[in-house]
Amino acid sequence: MSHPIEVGYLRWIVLLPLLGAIINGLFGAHIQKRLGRGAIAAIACTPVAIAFLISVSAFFQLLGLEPNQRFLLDDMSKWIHVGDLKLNLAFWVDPLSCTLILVVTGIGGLIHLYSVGYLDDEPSIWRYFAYLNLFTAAMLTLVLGDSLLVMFVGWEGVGLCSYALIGFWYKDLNNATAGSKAFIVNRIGDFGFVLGMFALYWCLDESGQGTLIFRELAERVHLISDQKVFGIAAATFITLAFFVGATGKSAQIPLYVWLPDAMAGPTPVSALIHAATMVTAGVYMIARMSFLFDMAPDTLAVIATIGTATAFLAATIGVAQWDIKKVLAYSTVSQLGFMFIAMGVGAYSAGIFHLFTHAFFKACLFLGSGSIIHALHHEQDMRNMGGLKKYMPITFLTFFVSTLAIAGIPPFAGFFSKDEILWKAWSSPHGSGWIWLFGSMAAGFTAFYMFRQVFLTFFGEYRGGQAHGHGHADHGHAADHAHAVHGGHGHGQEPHESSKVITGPLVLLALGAILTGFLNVPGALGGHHIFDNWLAPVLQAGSHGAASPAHGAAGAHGVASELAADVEHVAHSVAHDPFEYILMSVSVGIALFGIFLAWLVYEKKAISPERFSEVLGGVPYNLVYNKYYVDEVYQATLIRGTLALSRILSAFDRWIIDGAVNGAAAVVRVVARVEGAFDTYVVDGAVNLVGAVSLWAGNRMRAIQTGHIYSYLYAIVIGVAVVLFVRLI
Amino acid sequence: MIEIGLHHYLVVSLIVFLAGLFTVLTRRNAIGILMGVELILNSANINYVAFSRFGGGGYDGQIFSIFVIMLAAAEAAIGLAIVLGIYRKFETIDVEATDTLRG
Amino acid sequence: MPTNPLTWMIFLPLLGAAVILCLPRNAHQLIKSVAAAATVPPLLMAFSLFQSFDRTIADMQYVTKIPWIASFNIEYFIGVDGISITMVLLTALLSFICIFASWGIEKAVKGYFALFLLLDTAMMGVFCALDFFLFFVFWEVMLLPMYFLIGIWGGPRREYAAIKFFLYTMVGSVLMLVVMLALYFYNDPHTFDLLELAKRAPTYSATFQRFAWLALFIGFAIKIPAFPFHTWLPDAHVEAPTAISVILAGVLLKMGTYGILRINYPILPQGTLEFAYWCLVALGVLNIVYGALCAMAQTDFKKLIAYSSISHMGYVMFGMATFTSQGIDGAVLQMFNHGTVTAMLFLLVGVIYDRAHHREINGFGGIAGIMPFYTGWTALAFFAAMGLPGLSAFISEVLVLLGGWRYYPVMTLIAASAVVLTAGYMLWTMQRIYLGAPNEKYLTLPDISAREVFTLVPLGILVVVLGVYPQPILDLIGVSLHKLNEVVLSAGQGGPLASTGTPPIVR
Amino acid sequence: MIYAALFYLIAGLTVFCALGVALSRNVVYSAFFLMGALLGAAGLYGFLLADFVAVVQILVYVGGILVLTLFAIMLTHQIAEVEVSNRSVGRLPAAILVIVTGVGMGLAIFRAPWHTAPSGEPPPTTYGIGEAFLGPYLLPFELASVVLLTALIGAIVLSRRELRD
Repeated sequence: MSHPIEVGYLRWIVLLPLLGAIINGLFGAHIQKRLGRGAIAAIACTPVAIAFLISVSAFFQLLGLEPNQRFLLDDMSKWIHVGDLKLNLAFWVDPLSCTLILVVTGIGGLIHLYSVGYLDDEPSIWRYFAYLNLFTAAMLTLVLGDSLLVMFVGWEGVGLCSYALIGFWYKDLNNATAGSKAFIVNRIGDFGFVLGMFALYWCLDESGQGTLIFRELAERVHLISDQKVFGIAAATFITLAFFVGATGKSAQIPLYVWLPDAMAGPTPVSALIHAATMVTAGVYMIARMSFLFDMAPDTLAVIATIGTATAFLAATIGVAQWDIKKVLAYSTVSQLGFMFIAMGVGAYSAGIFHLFTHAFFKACLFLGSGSIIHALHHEQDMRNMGGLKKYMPITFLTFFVSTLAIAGIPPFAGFFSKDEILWKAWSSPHGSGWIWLFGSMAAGFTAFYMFRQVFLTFFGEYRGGQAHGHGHADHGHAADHAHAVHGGHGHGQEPHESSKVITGPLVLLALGAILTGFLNVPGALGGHHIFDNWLAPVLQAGSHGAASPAHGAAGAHGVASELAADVEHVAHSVAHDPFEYILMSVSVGIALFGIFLAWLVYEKKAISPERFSEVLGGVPYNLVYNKYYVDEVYQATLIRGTLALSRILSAFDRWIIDGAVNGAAAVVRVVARVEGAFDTYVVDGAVNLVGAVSLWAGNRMRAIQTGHIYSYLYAIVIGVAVVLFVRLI
Repeated sequence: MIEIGLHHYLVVSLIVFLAGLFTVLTRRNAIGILMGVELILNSANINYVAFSRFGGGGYDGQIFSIFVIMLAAAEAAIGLAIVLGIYRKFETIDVEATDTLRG
Repeated sequence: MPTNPLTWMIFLPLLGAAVILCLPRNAHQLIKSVAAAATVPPLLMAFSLFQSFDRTIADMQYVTKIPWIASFNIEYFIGVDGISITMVLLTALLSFICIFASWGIEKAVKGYFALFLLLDTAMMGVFCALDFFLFFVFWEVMLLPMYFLIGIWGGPRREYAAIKFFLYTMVGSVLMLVVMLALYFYNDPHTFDLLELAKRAPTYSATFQRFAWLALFIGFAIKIPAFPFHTWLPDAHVEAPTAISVILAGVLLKMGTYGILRINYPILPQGTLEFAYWCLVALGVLNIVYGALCAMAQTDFKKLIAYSSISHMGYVMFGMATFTSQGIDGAVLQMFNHGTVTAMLFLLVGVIYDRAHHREINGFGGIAGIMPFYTGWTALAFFAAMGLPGLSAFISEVLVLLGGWRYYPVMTLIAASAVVLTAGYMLWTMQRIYLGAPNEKYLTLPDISAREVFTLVPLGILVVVLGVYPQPILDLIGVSLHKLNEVVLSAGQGGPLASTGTPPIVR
Repeated sequence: MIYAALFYLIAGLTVFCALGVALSRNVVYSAFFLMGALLGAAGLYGFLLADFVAVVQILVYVGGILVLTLFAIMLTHQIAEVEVSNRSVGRLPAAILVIVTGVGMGLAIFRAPWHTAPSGEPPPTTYGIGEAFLGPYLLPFELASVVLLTALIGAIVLSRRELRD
């Protein structure tokens, strides 16, 4: 890889949101009191907006470079220099990270804006925005970090912010618990991440080339090809460890359990963190190190399998949820599964593309559901909704568009990205028919439950009104304010469309859900793989990237022509398999069938849901309804087990170890006591006897001491006389 | 009449001593007791000087007697001061009344 | 007048103690002011020391060497190198802070502050001493004030805790004394000079090294405290007053690991290589995991922090035995970072204890809504203790684990799993005390006071700054530790481990 | 002959005065008897050719100690009470004891084989004593002066009224 171009402005992408977080975090309470909520919102939103602009300019700077030269570096300072380990605080931008920062700052900015409207009844909004800005900074660090350790800083940082934001309404202990759960599960993933990092470093160090900097890793990674760790190939071990990290962050089996619970956070948080950005970090990380994963086909197989299983199982769970956000949560897990399928079959750019489109439509869905929840005063149960289409037209329209996108209906974004993945799952050498089959079925389930949601929420009659109080109880903290702010909108009244601050981002995101798909229209449909080619310089290292584009600088100006020029060479390098069209139609067909079924059950009511579950059979339905009891199993085994172990060890500590110490002390004490008794009664007895005798004698003899001089004189004289006579006689 | 010899002096000294002893034993007046002590000291001095004269020992006996006189002076000064103190404290110098040191 | 700043740093507090002894018993304010004044100059000197310390050489700096008890060749020999400089800085800082943390002491104020300053002198002396005898003297002097500070100003079971602490440490001292004398008489001419003793390391027989190493190790392990010699710590912490807990965890525990680095490593390098795996790596990892699991089961807030200390000190033991630059630097950095982080934690426990008069974790709830600023500080300290990036402990723990992987991957695996446990008990505690609905009983608790914030601010700044930019400390310690590592590893070349090649011990 | 008569006279005076000290009912009388006894003793010293000691005896004892004693008597007793002040009790046991002791001592005097040297003419005593004090007895001499000083100070301290109270 060529030398990077040093630029000084990348740091501001990270530092500005961080600055916003610091200002709001330290002084937010005062600012809010003095200057009002508007100032807080401005302090929070402006840095993200500027960061977005900087990202865009970075994008254009990259675009102005040759594809192989697209690499900007901002080296801030030394960070950790110990021995051979030399890490700097440095940020870099290449096409891959550029895509991500655009998503993070762009969608992140929209969600910041949306939050202003959504949290208009939140008393300590400064805290919220401080967390949100901090999250943005951490996520950007994750994406921009030029070494694994800097990435890890962001990696853990987003986990922390996720914890803080899930537990934002901490006065309800359930929210706090959900936050802790998210953090701890993420930590299990982090554990894998660090192990992978250590193993990678020392494997390279064997040849004196230890490093954690991505661009050096890419050059030196071949050095580990014949090394072994714990008896398995080093590359396999390292990638598996990193994959553990990815499953934690990106909510894959078996570590996905935290994500549905994470819906306890405010809805914009769910949209930003638990749909668009943070959860995709695992995907990004694998793509970032695609050069390494390419060396470990075994790992890729594991990833594909896990991804497929996650996509399928989460989709089935989504079918039986009633909470509007839980449905979306499982849908997110499922979509992440698709991305991992892409990673697992080596179609990195397809995965990133799905990440990209998913960010738009899933954010839109979450924000739409947030709009509904906001309008219904924190009502989240879909059984209490219905008929909202006519009250909230904009929300409905955007939600519906995004639903079509996620269901994979052409020409919406999700169709292109998901279909690309399914096609690669079939056609890639790492893929297989099974992956395609389960993936398609998952897509069908997705279509079903998403439309189930649409029908339940927007169609039919409004079933709410009586249950408002219930909704309030869920978020007691906000209840007072809800009444104050929505003064003209009391109980029993009809819901109404949200404010422009909320609908604006919805519209923009929906536009994204429609349009982004066209960035990567597959060749089979006459497209140019613009997106694939944009990422090609980064992801080409493996065998599955597009063929290396070897062309001179395109003199053309403007994004479209520039991109088009890049693409030219590879667009049709893969021959069109007729099978691609068949698969495409089949998957669209499955999706349409899912939608039809949902329509039958929830709109036409030809089949009652109860009947439906009966048809499905009690056991599978219960299994799905209860999320396969995974949480319960974890609770019973891992958590209980750990706690029991900790109690046992603590008791061991208290009774055995400390007991041994105290026991030794007790033995010493017993010995001492025996000795003490001897001392008291024998030795001391003798001493005391002497004392007693002296005392007795003293008492007796004290009579002699009269205090009269003459009595002493008598004694003296008598004594002298006696001595005298004794001497004389 | 025999020559005045050592024994004469010793007898005088003995009588003075016994008188002093008797004084010390019978007086209840502190000053009286002190006077008895002075008599005893004088009898010792007579002995010293007599032994010095008849023992042929040069000046040693006389020097000792001078030391004794010196000590007697010191003793008298201290003793009388104490007596005065006792008198102030107890309003009497009767040694029977001053038995604070009784065991 | 002595010109060596170290001498001043050691004895100024003692001077302060003497002045306090001359003050009237009831002049509380004056006594406290004098105590504070006695800790300020050492702190300022520590700053200038930090500025002027030569980072490019591994030798001792600021050396003073004058005969003390000439007939036994005992010297007043002090100096600092990269290993001890951080500890000196930490001691100066924590002593200063703890004076203010003790501001609320009402019982026998005069005695308390006099003993505290005496303790300060002893601690500083231990870290500066380069004569084994001097080291031992300071080590023992430290015991006495500690015993009284726990035994008089402590909690309900203070006598038990104080005696336990005293006896445990005395056992260690006896072993150290034996080794000290053994080293003294083993060498001819007899000497207590640690540098001289290290120079003669190749002449010690293998058996001698083994016995001496183990005896010294047990002596130091009690102080660290390493499993299974750790049970004095929770008791001592629970009973000790806040400031003493801070000193205990912040400085005293470091003396164990410092002693190993200062004495065991250079003087008995072959013993070090031989026992590193079982005594340092295995016990260190056991400390990490065991401490974390025990912490999870505690219901006393302070006891929990005490066990977390045990866990975190495990990283130091593990790191120093990795024999990589990263690991050993990480270990010393962790000594410093643990000092600041755990000091914060104990100060924070003290804050809530002063208000609620109990430390039962399950007896709180929703404190965040009542004392928001206090909770903010606690969150910072908790996250630092969890090793979150951007905060100081992260750097040191990552370095230790990174270094550990080279020779002991399995152990690293086990040790790294503790990050999950640590997050578990920390967050669980956080949740039980601070989150949830506010406890009705404590609605009126006042938030953290300015004085308490004052004690926390320097630590908080250090935690954040060293988390973002650890290089100043790494520069400080790097050269000396590199040399020490080389010394130990090269001793393996001629010793029984010469044949094993690059990794000294892989089992 | 005159020499012997003079000796008996002085010795008798001394004995008489000593007995007077012992037996007198009045402490003032006792004091004056004491003076007589001391003068007698001084006379005896003269007989023994110890002229310096005799002079010291008169100066110190008669001029110093006795005057002191009289002062003490005056300070502690009003003149009116002089008659009853010199109480003396238990004379019988004291007399028995004194006689017994006297007998014992008398026996000792006459039984002991006293070493007597030929009594040559001694040189002038003042000169010799002065030599001895500044020669072999220098240290005791100086010590004696210290003792006297101490006694002086002690006496003053003891009799200071404010300290006693």
